[in-house]
Amino acid sequence: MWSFSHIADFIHEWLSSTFNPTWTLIIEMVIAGVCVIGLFAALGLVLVIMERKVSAWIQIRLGPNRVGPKGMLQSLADTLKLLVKEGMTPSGADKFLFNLAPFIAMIVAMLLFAPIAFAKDFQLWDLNIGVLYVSAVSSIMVISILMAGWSSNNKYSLMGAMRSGAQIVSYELSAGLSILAVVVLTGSLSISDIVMSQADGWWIFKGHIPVIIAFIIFLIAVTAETNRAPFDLAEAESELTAGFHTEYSGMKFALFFLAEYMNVFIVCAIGATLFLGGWMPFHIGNWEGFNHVMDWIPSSVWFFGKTFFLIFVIMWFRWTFPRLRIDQLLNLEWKYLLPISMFNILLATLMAIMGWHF
Amino acid sequence: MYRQTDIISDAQVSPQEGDLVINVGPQHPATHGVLHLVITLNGETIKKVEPHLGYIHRSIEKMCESLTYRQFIYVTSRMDYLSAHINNHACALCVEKGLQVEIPARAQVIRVLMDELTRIASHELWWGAMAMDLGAFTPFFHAFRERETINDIMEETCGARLTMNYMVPGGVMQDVHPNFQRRVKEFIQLYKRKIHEYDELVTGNIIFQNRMKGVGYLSPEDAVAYGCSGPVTRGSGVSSDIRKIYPYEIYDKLNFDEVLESGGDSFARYMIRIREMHESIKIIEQLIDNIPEGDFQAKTKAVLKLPKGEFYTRVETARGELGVYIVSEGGTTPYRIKFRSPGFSNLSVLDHIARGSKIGDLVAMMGTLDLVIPDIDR
Amino acid sequence: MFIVKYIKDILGAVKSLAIGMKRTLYYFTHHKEIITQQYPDNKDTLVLPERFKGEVVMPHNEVNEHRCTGCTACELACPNGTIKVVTKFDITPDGKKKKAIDKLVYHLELCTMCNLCIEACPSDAIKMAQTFEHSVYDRSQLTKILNNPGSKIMEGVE
Amino acid sequence: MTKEELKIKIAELLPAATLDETGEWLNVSVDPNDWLLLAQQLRTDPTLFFDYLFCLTCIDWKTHLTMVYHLSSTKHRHNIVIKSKLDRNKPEIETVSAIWRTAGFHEREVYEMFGVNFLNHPDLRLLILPDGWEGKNPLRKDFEDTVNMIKL
Repeated sequence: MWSFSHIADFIHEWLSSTFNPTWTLIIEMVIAGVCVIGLFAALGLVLVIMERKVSAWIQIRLGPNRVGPKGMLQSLADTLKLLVKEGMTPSGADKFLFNLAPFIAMIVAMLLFAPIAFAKDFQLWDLNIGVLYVSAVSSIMVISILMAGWSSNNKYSLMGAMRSGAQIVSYELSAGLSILAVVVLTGSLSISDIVMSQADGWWIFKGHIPVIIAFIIFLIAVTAETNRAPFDLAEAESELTAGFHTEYSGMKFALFFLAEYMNVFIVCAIGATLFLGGWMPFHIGNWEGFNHVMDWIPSSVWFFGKTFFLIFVIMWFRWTFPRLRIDQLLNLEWKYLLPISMFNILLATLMAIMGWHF
Repeated sequence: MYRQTDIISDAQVSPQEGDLVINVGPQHPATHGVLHLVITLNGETIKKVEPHLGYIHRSIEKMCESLTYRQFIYVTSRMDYLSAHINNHACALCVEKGLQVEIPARAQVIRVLMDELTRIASHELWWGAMAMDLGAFTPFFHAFRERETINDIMEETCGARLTMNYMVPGGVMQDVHPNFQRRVKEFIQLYKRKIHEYDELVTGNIIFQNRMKGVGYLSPEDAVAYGCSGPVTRGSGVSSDIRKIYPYEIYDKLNFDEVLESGGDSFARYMIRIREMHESIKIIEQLIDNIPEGDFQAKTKAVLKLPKGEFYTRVETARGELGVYIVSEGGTTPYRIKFRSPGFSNLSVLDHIARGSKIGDLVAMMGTLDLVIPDIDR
Repeated sequence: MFIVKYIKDILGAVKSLAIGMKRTLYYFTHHKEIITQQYPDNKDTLVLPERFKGEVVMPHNEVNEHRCTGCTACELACPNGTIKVVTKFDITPDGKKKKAIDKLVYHLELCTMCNLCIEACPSDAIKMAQTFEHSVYDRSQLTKILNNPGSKIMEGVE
Repeated sequence: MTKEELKIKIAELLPAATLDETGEWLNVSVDPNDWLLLAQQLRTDPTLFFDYLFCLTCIDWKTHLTMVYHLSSTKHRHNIVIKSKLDRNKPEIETVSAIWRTAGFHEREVYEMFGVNFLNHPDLRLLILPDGWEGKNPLRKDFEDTVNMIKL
């Protein structure tokens, strides 16, 4: 069958038979790197146009419709514009940190691609602590924001960065705890194990109320973690003009922009993997015919379909809600999400011990 | 619920170590124009707000001193450009008061209809911009759908969308367009079909309510002392609708309520404007089928000369009380003209209500004060 | 009780958010509600109302005659000095001198479209046109002469 | 209170004031030195209770300046106009910003536009005009802007 895992296996076999193992490893790493960067660029373009179209339709507008068929090449034109734009550095800025910050944001986003299972048997690095790795690395993101805010020598940027620091540190907790609910039920931190455990049904269906609650909390928490509206206090356009990236322009700004969308993609991919079965097709009990049809759809389509659905939900949030205030944001986390997710994890543990899930 | 921390007194706002002074504006997404605020912050908490004006000051008062009584009206459209009709109306009324001409009934009804349509259009735009200040972008576009309908009606009858110059001393410049009644009725239909969406999208939203309730409290005494007017005072429970207190044109014959809320916070001011739109629709519904026949303009001389004296009119614009004060020396141009603009006084209260709240709230308060910068600067 | 209020708060909040999301989903899926006008593309179908104030023009008939007597009423009515009437003296066939316009200079860049000149004109010589695409590369192109070269006043207009 | 009643009341409070009732509202002309005292009484007297200063401006009569205060009462709904003649070369009057807070803002505008010096004003700085405009008063009749005036 024509699938990603076959291609990967074929390349691996061919390389192994042609080169010695060291060279094979090096070449495979290069290919993986190129693929990730390519995916990065492609996803960036797709997500930007998707956001613009979603916002346009919600706002009873047409959205971009001039460049390319139905405006689909608009984000390419935007990228070109950002590439040729002058990247300015304010005179009072800490130049080293100012220039470093967007790259850190980018590198963090790239690192997060490693453990994600894009399709059946198609994963860059199936490490045994995949989930832990994702939540650990994604919190480095805040460093780049703090760095950008501090080094810009701009009061708006600094305030945006400080807000973002408080926000991400808080929301890491409930995001982690809601991930933990699934980990407890699966009994493994490995992404591939978590996906395999959903072969007979996705966790959102198997896990009853605790997983549904965990899923909702996960969605809210990751929206906050990626600095998306209604939790976009780090940017807060109407309050802080553009928050931490006020002083950035040109390609450096584009890197921040891209990193934001990549983070959205990654958290949605993790959400899809943990709660919606990753690349696992949708099966209903004993309906053999239906299940066969579902199996026939390639696993990568399942994965990307679920991920893009979650991305749509996050965009839908953004274009519906007003922004929270900083104290309300922290109230929501510490008074609502955290207690609920702690209680929820107790419930999930109880369920796992008693074997109440399907 | 969140309560604004105690209002900080002047003595406590002397600059201290660790205070952050930020320039909000003159180019800033939340100031909707060229308002410049210098805010002193302690962390996220505002200690002082100091407005700096003048970025769009055109000295309209001085300009009007060299324009005749027919000519100066068009300039006033450029003050509060969202209430252009009402501004023109105030000036026309003031000149008529000096000339002592009787305005035909038809012209009066047309004027009131236009005023109320303008008021709705202004509140629609405010609603969208206010939601945008709070970070919700979608309502802005939804508000424009209704507002554009009104603008189309204006364009058809007055020939322009924003600065119409439709009111002239003695009546209105042209008769209403034959399609006017039909299109206004269509607009009322559209409005009634869509207005519940405003509540769904914004008013009922829990985030929005938490952002607005208990924020920017303005007591009734302070509202009067700071010379506020319009929805800002009525949000504090002070009756201040000029249309009710000192009725002009045919407002005393119309059946509508003065909208009052007792909260005094941002949410009360928000609700006032939403409910005012309903009242305006009520007025339009009463009048649209009852436009009397007759002249649309009284006969006036080609060159208007006001007798020596002083004339003052007060009207209710979408933002509050607009006063036009003409000092005449008997010539064809005003000797001195003063526009008492609602935004100027409403802005002065911002420092008072913003102290002790967060930056995000400052933006919300500016939204509920509904500041139009050319109106403040004139 | 505290916990009941806590849960009620959460449910109420979720409900209010869901109502808003339902509304935006409606617009996301109903593309017929889109109100965007695609301006340069719809030029052919774009009809401006006949009262729209675009610029001042002076209509001429087929034999290049206008109705302007050169009375300068429009010049006096204009608040910004937009209109300047330059007059000359024609010699009528019976040998009398008659005042007529040489040029009616109109500064579009100063015009605020207030319609006062049209109101003031006693012989309906000028009117508002519905054009609105006025941008040009050179400011001097905005200064226009309204009467056509060689045009004359219509018979019978005083 | 009607115009007549107001007239009697004001005459009681300040016999030196000149009353003029030709206009829509009662016009009271006071000496700048009497103004602060009268203002306090207008604001506090329960039968007058003028709590709403809705317009504060100045007129340049070329020979002198006139401060004009339009007052209204939110309780009794009556209006009054107070005028005070100032010397054009050295215009000075007591501030009323402690009585009506809104005057603080309006007086700053009059200060920069007409050059009226408000004594004891807590914050008498330029509000609208940019720094460096002190001494030039745009709304006075003899002001000429050599830079921005467009001559056709």
